[in-house]
Amino acid sequence: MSLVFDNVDKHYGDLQVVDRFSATFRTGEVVALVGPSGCGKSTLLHMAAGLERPSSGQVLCDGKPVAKPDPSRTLVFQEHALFPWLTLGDNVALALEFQKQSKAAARTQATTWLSHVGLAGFEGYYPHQVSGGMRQRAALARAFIARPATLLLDEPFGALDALTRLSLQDVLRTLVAEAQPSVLLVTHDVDEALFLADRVLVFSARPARVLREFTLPHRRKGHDLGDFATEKRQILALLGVEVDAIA
Amino acid sequence: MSLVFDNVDKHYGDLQVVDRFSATFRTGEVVALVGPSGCGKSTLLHMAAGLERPSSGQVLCDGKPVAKPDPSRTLVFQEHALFPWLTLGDNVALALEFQKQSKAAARTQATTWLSHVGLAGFEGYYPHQVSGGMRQRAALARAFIARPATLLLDEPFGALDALTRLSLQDVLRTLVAEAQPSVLLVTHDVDEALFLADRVLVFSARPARVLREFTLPHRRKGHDLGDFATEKRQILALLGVEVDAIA
Amino acid sequence: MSRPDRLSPTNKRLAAALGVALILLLWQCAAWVLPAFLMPGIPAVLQRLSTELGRPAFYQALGGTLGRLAVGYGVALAFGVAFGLLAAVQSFFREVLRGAIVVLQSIPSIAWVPLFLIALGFGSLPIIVVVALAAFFPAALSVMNATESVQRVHVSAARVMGASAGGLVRRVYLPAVMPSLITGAQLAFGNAWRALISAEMLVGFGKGLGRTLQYSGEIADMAGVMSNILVIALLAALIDQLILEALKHRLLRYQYV
Amino acid sequence: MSRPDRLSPTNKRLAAALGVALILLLWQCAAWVLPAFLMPGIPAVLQRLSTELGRPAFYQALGGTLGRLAVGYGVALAFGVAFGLLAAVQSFFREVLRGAIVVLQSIPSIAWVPLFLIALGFGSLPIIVVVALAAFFPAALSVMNATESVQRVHVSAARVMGASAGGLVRRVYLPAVMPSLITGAQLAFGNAWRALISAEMLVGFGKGLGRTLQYSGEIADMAGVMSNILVIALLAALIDQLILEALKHRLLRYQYV
Amino acid sequence: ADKLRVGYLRVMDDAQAMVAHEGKFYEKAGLDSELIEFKSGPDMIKAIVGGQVDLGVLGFTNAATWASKGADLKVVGGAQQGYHALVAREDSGIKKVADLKGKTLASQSEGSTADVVLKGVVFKQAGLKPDDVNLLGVSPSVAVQSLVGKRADAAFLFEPQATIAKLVAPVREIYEVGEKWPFPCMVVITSGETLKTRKGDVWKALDAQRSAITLLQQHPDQAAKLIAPYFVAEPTLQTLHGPVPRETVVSSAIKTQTFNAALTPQDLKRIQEVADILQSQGALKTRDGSRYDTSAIVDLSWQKDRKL
Ligand SMILES: Nc1ncnc2c1ncn2[C@@H]1O[C@H](COP(=O)(O)OP(=O)(O)OP(=O)(O)O)[C@@H](O)[C@H]1O
Ligand SMILES: Nc1ncnc2c1ncn2[C@@H]1O[C@H](COP(=O)(O)OP(=O)(O)OP(=O)(O)O)[C@@H](O)[C@H]1O
Ligand SMILES: [Mg+2]
Ligand SMILES: [Mg+2]
Repeated sequence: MSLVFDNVDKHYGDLQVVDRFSATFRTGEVVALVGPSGCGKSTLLHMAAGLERPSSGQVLCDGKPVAKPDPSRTLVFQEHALFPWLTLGDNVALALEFQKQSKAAARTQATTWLSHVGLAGFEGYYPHQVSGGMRQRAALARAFIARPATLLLDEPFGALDALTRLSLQDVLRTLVAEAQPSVLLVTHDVDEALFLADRVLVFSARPARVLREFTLPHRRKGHDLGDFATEKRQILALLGVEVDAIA
Repeated sequence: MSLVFDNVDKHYGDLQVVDRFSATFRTGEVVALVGPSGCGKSTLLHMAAGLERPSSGQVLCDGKPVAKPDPSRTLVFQEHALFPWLTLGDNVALALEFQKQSKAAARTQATTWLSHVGLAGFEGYYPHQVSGGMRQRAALARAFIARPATLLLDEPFGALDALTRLSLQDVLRTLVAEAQPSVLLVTHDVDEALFLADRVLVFSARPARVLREFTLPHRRKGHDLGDFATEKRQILALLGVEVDAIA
Repeated sequence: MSRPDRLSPTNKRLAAALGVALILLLWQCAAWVLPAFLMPGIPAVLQRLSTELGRPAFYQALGGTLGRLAVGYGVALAFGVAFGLLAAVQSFFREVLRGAIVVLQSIPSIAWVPLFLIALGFGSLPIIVVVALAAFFPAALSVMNATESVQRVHVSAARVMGASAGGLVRRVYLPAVMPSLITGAQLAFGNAWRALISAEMLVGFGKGLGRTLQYSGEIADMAGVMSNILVIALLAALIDQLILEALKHRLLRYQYV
Repeated sequence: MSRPDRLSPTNKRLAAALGVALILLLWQCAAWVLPAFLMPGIPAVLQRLSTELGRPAFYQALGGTLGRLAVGYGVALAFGVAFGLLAAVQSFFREVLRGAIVVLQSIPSIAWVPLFLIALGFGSLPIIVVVALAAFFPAALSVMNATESVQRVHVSAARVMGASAGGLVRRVYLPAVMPSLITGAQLAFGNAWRALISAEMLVGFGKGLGRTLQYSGEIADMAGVMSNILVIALLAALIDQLILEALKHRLLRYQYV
Repeated sequence: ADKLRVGYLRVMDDAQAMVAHEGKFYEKAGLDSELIEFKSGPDMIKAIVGGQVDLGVLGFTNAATWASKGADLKVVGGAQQGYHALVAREDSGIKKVADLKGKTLASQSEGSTADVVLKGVVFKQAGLKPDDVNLLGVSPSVAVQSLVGKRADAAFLFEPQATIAKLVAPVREIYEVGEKWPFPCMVVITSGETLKTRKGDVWKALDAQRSAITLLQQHPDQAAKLIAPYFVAEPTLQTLHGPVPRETVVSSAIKTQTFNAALTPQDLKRIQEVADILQSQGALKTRDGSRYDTSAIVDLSWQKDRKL
């Protein structure tokens, strides 16, 4: 599924958040969006999901304007998006129940997907009974179970500790490799962007404008990223982090 | 100020958290403690601070057993440790007021320290009015204002987004370079450990035991860490993260 | 890190029983000091209670009281939830309601009784209205405050998963406000109960525990007064602890595992 | 992302005023339907009120009521805070207190009045005890629950900074429980007020707004009844909204900036 | 002068206590009187037993029930013959007591003297059972208001509410207990302890009340001036026939009353009869189930000494 932003503007009252943004995301592509806090990245994702409307311009999905949320474009939130009153199994199954699938079928599939993300046997646990990393695994299962053509990930691992994040990046990469959705990934973590994406867009401060685009040659990367040291240095510089502060 | 753990055991009920841990931390040294979640790192720091007692063995500070908290050994918590009912200025000043300094003197110094960490002009803001990164800056100011000989940092940047964390690592490195305290830094982020520490201790899962110790030759490093790719790979492998998951 | 010490369920129940026992002791002390016709002791009252429990009049009074409670409390909850939800959507209406509640809530139920008697006529109706009014305020306020705090991310998540409007209300809004709703319902129950007994004491109509209490006081039957108070207190504690707490644990199961 | 719509302070005040106005309208409608003897209209009552405001008897009643309120409410708050803090430290005591409260709370204040008359004799004392009892429960419960939730990290942080025991209580525990304490104090005020007016209506002792209200009802002076109810409702709303809310904003300034 | 605390209820039956205070009769008898209002007879009993009140004017049924439980009470003098009127709305079609069947009657709280006499005497004579009538226990003023507001078909009232009801509502009196079955409703009660230690003061108070009764009987208008504010708030009462000064209302209410400072043998007989009714209703119990003897709580030494 291809996603096109055509000259999109977004204002909240007087606040301009997105400034004439145009971009094309191709089917099956994994694109990371990196930028300073508050620059408008989440807003872009919410417009792609159909949760917000552009103030002017259009978001097109396979050529048709996006008007409202659709399960074919699923959004994974930074945190807290599981329902605390449902077990992990019910949380994941709910995605199918909302699409009018039978409860029994939804349950069976939920169990399968939970085991895909390494949560076999945790169907009956409530979110507050498991660790943050396990919650985020369940959120991934809930996103993938409906087999969305497009996956919108809004800092999905932002609230996790560094080590847990690394292992979830591995899980996500495996899932993406299997299901081959188009992915838009918002992240603050340059390593994460370099590890997961085919392409990285670096944004300016608000209103969001693309400062530079990096196309990464291949997906076969390790967590140490020795190969991409130059890109990392360049991206951090664009984001204003003193790369060699004391050196 | 030197800190010695002498054959320290720690149990909570039946749960053994620390298993005969011995280590010496020299004056002015920056040591990072890295290990899986729940392995007992915070417990070690709390014993060093005097907030918890060892079940057996001793923690010695300059040769004297640690019995209770002392402002010369300050602890910085992962999050939420600022008092929400005080302004940033009052939060920082409180550290001096607790040591019987006059309110006026405490205020003046607080203002100075807030500007050291890049928060000039934010004295009158309450914690909830500023970003997570700014709160953590204020927490650093509060820790440094009492000029502690030893600084115990318990995942001080764990709750922050990746970019903010990078800039705070720079702030911390500058402060440490100036005040030269001994530092014990708990972190999940291997890059952070490699960037800040002279020595890295890698712990096993609970009960905490040292798996391996890395001594890093120098402190003049950039955030890309090209030089330490081997160490990073080795540490991640020790922690069980598949470094080249798909490769 | 370390958590405050928690009691085992047995110890908890023991402590609660001790709390009740302490009150009984206080009462018994008063009985020892005062003459028996002013303050009878516990044994005399328990004996009286067991006699009462064998009489049909007791069950008529109980039935009357519980019937009024059910109607008044039920109506209050229904209106409270409806108004609370409406207030959640319409913020101007919310403030109007808040303004009205602040003023009305300060009037004690026994001041309402004569007005409602005159306005609504005799019978159970004025009592039920007083009960409903007393229970309405906490119910409406708690739903109002709860709907304000339904997390937007939950609503967004459900919409992204393709939830219909009905699905959204049933699967997101309702479970999200449930904890506050139950707290409100418990507060409302306390208010309803106290208002009910007060109103029954003031209006000598129909059968009811409040009326029996009042009558016992009138004929100098202090054993009757105390056994009625005992029934009133225990009944409320039972309804609250057994029915409402059980409902809470059932509906909010996820918070207790 | 997007937040629920909020009203400006002016609109908020306007809405609250509208809420009060609605109640007055309802009242005036009742006055139009019923004969003046049963339900006087607003103008008649306002006129009566202005006469009352010129009489020393009104100020005596006001003084009596406020005096009892101050003593009863003050004692309840003091005991509530003390017991709540004690319960925070001693978890067995906490459950004992909870057990006692569950039982005692369900007894309406008008059932207490005759018992306290017997035990304490006539005078202001039984009224004050009823008021204190009514206000004690919410005050103690809220402090109890609040101290349970003082964050350990705040305590640890203060200790690491070298706080003394006194400093810990003054600079950490007290500000941490303050929000719940104030909520509890507001709940307690509502309870205290209703109990006070009820008790004054039942015990014909001393001067007080409740007694004046009861007296007006007894001599079929409905203008007096309504003007008293008006005074009672407005006074409570004023104390709650002006004094307690102002105190809250002062003490919890940090939450409102 | 000695401090004397007198308890009263805000009913015409207690007029002698109020007049004696307002007309300074207690003062003249050498007493420093304090008038304390009570909401109900039982409350006043508790105060008498507890020593917060020295004597009070209230229904003797209260004295009987409490004394049967062990309270140390003495009936030391008379006050008023039980005036209780049954008034019915003209549009209700109620002409006699038996017509009350199935109608709504506003009465007083269950267990009070009025309630006991209503059920035990009035209904019984008319062949009614208590369950035949929709009985509602409310305060007298609410009873009057519910007559006006057509919420009740009839009401069982004492003064001054009976007079007021006739003035403000289209009602007719269909029965009056004092005519058909006179009994000493209100009596002067004190505790045995007070009578023992302050007999002189109690007697002085009884003398003062006796003088007040003389004023009430001979100059009801003067007495009405003293006590009108106790019963009607506004200087004039809005009636069906235009405004009436409150003194007029109270004065005519006084005239309906039969006051007597002494208790006659006939009264003593009635006291025993009502106690028997109470016992049959289960409101009064003796420990061994034997008939309750009311002579034990009556002390007539004052009226014997004064030769009444
Ligand atoms: N006060 C306590 N009582 C009982 N168990 C405790 C207490 N404090 C900590 N523990 C347990 O001790 C173990 C180690 O805790 P600790 O917080 O030291 O781990 P950690 O290495 O800091 O973990 P993390 O990286 O998640 O912060 C955990 O299993 C924890 O549940
Ligand atoms: N519903 C809204 N109403 C008003 N302003 C909003 C709304 N949603 C977002 N904003 C503002 O728009 C700006 C961009 O918000 P957005 O959440 O898209 O940024 P972001 O790049 O995702 O930031 P972060 O990295 O911190 O998540 C912010 O200044 C935010 O305050
Ligand atoms: Mg965002
Ligand atoms: Mg830790």
